[in-house]
Amino acid sequence: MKKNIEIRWHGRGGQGAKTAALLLADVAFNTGMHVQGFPEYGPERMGAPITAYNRIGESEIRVHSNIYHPDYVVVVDETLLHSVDVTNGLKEDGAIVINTPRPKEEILPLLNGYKGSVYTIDAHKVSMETLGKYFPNSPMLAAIVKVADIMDKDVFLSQMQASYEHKFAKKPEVIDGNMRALKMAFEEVK
Amino acid sequence: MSKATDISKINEHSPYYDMTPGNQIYGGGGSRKFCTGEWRTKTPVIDWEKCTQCLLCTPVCPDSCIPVKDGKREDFDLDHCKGCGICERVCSFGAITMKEGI
Amino acid sequence: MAFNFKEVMSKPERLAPGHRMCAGCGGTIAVRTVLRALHEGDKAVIGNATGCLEVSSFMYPYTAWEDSYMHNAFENAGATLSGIETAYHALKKKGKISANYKFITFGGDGGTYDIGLQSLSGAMERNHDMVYVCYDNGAYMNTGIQRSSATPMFADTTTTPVGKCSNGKMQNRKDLASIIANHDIPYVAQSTFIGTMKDLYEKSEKAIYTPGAAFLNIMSPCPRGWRYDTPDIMKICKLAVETCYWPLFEVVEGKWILNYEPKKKLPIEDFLRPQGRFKHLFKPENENLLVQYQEEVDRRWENLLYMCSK
Amino acid sequence: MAIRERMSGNEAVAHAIKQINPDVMAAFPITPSTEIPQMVSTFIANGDIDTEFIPVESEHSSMSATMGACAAGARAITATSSCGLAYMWEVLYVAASDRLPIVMAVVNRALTGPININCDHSDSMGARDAGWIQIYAENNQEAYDNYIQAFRIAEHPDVKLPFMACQDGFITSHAVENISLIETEKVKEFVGSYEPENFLLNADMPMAVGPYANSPFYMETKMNQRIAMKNAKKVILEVAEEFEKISGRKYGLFEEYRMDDAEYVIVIMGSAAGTTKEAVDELREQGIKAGMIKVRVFRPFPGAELAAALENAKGIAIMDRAESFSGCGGPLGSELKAALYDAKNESTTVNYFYGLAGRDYTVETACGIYQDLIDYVSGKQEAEQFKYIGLRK
Repeated sequence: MKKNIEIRWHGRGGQGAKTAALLLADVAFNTGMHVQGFPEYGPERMGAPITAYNRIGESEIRVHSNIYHPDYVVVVDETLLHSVDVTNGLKEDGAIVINTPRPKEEILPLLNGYKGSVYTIDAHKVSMETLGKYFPNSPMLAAIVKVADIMDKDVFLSQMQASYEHKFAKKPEVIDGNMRALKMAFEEVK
Repeated sequence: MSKATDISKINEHSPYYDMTPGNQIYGGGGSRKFCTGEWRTKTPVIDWEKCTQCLLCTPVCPDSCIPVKDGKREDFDLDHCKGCGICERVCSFGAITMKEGI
Repeated sequence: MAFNFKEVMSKPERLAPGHRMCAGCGGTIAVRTVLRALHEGDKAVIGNATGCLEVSSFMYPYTAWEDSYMHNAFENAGATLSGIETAYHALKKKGKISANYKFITFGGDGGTYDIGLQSLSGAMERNHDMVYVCYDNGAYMNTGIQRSSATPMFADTTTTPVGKCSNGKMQNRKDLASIIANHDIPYVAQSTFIGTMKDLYEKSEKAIYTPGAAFLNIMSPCPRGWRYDTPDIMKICKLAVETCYWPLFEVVEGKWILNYEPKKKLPIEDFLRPQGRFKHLFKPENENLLVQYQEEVDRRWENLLYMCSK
Repeated sequence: MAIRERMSGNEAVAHAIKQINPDVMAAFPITPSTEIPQMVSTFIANGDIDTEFIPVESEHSSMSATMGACAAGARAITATSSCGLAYMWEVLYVAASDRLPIVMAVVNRALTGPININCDHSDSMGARDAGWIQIYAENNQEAYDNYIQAFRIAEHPDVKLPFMACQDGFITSHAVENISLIETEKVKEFVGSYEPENFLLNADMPMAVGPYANSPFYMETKMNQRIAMKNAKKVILEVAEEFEKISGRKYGLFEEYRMDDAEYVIVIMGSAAGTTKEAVDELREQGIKAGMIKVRVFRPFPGAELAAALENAKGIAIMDRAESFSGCGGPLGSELKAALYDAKNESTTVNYFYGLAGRDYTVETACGIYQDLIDYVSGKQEAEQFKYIGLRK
């Protein structure tokens, strides 16, 4: 991982982009890093485009502003590509991760000429195959961890196992599926 | 152990540091030290001969000025009676009369 | 417990003299009777909305209250007592206090019917173990007799003055007892001053000792605002009851109970005539207003009888 | 051993409440402080604490009920934001005048007109003259630390004043960050229990609160509140010193950042202070003598102390996150300028209005302000006394 990174998440209200940002903060925190995870708040409800942010670093994070020049962008819902300028301010030496079943060539024209790395993952497929339901959170989380090289895969998986055990203490049956989603996403993101 | 406020030491001449914090007053019923009897222009007088100790005058006094002891009323508390005359009006035996003056 | 007048009168006075209420005030008559219903040995915390009673009974440094007392502001007596009552349970639970306390709040109709209605409604709905007592004198007397939503129809007040184009307050009074009864609290009652005060005393005792929220609405005449001959207060109250202007009733666990039904209902004029605030109604040209008034009293009385399944 | 955790500012305050286990909390939800009573309700529902929660019907009632509980002898708390605080405005004054040591978490949010849920300080600044102690947090760590110190300060016999523990809405209240928590036993020991000498439920001595006070008493009452507020300054420092012993974290009336030889200084409050520190570091690397002061305690206002700390500054930017519509300065600007005047400090001062209703304040914004100061001091630009930044023109 680069020394201190900033990540911007794009999603729609209700899809869990905020939860994913908080989960990322959680898992990074668990490996000893300094973290920040926060959504941009408004009165928007289900379905509206929303933004969430992460700062992850080795030292104390003092800045309390939104992120305008992120190192990474995660797009949880590809339909946003038509309405939101997701690459705005994104550093050229950074990367964007997009949830889509489509090949990269089809996506590139929608990125306003962004010259950095572009990764895609079909979180829908991953989610359906592992969880049987569409929850893009876990796959997108695994994808950004891999792309930004935030931590070692094994460390990530063991941390997430612990985190899910805590989070889903009342419905342990979903833990395995989520773990499978993470593992599969790690392989699928390209 | 908290102590009752000595309100005789709090008046319009006392300096700020003699006042209680938050204007709190400890201990109840301190208003007894304030004589509203001075407001009176008519004064109730009881004729003990006529009084039957029915006590109907007691609960209607707005100023708690008709003390009762062991089921019997005592004389008016003229330190506080404002002379409203309600007691005279409720007395069916004509035992109370309102006299002009204090 | 049967009502023993002599015993009740022998109980210690919990509102000390020396307060600055007007000579002949109905408010303090109400307060004395309510407080007398506290059992000896039980302690109380008294709350008070801003109003005549508050500015006159705790004028620094003189408190007329023998019990602990708190005035906060005009519209928040219900909420303030909610906090005190809750603190009582919290401290008792933690073993920090042991004495038994009762919680009683007094407010005028301004602080109760109007500005304090939200806070009262909240406290009642949360069913705090407290009694809220409204000493209802039917106008904002503290600020100089402005109309309130408790002011009766056609009353002459300083904001509904009688004039060439006005016959006083044009609206009926709000039926607060019924509004509070609809909060479905354990005990609601309406009373005023009659004879030995048995009615008010017994209702106060029930209100205080019924677990949960209770509300008492007590008609408490104001000689200054109503403009009757001050010593006549007991007569005025009796007329209010005998004309069915101010019926005596209770709502116990949702059940409406009529406490007194006049053998011969007196015409409303009998209640209105002694009061200067209704003087204009007795001009010959205003006869129709009296008819209208009687109709309104009748309508409300019929409605009450219906509620009480009479 | 400190506990390494991550949580949002609201979680941090709720956690402190859980550790302190106050007797009574009354609250009404309002964004962005709502999570605090929600979390406390959950703690109660799960039996973690035995606080009595009063779900009141409005903020006016939450403050009123909290006052009643506090006067009754309970340690009583509430939390609010924005219009909720404004709705309490009347009774805030009564709480201070009654000398009730209530602790209220304020999660700062812009006052309505137009309605907006994001951060500025217009709510608590509107209540700045109510007689409450006000302490502002930069991040969730400070929100937690300030909250724990609040009770000791508010309940101190020389103070007995209500306390607003403020933090920036959403910016810290909803941002998850690393935080260092203190063990619950240590917190409990530090905060202690609330044992007022006089209280409504004292069976040995009834108490009357909230009198009508004639003019012969009113000014004297205010003087006593003034003295209590002055005492608070000393107590805040004493409590901070003790707090350092259990936490290792140092607090004062304000924080000086790279002020030793600073010539260009931003004076700011709340979460924007951290962002400003980042700018200071960047400018220092370029050889610019930038410094920052973060005002932590706004009530009592440390005017003389701030003026002393600013003695050698050439250019000072005083940052207000609230308008006061005087046509002149904002709350911090007006008070600090008065303090500088008394100290005969004639440096160039500019009172900036920034970040209203969540308008973002970035490292670049801060750098721009330092550049302004440099230009003003060098005479390259004529200094404006009052300036909106981040405003579209």
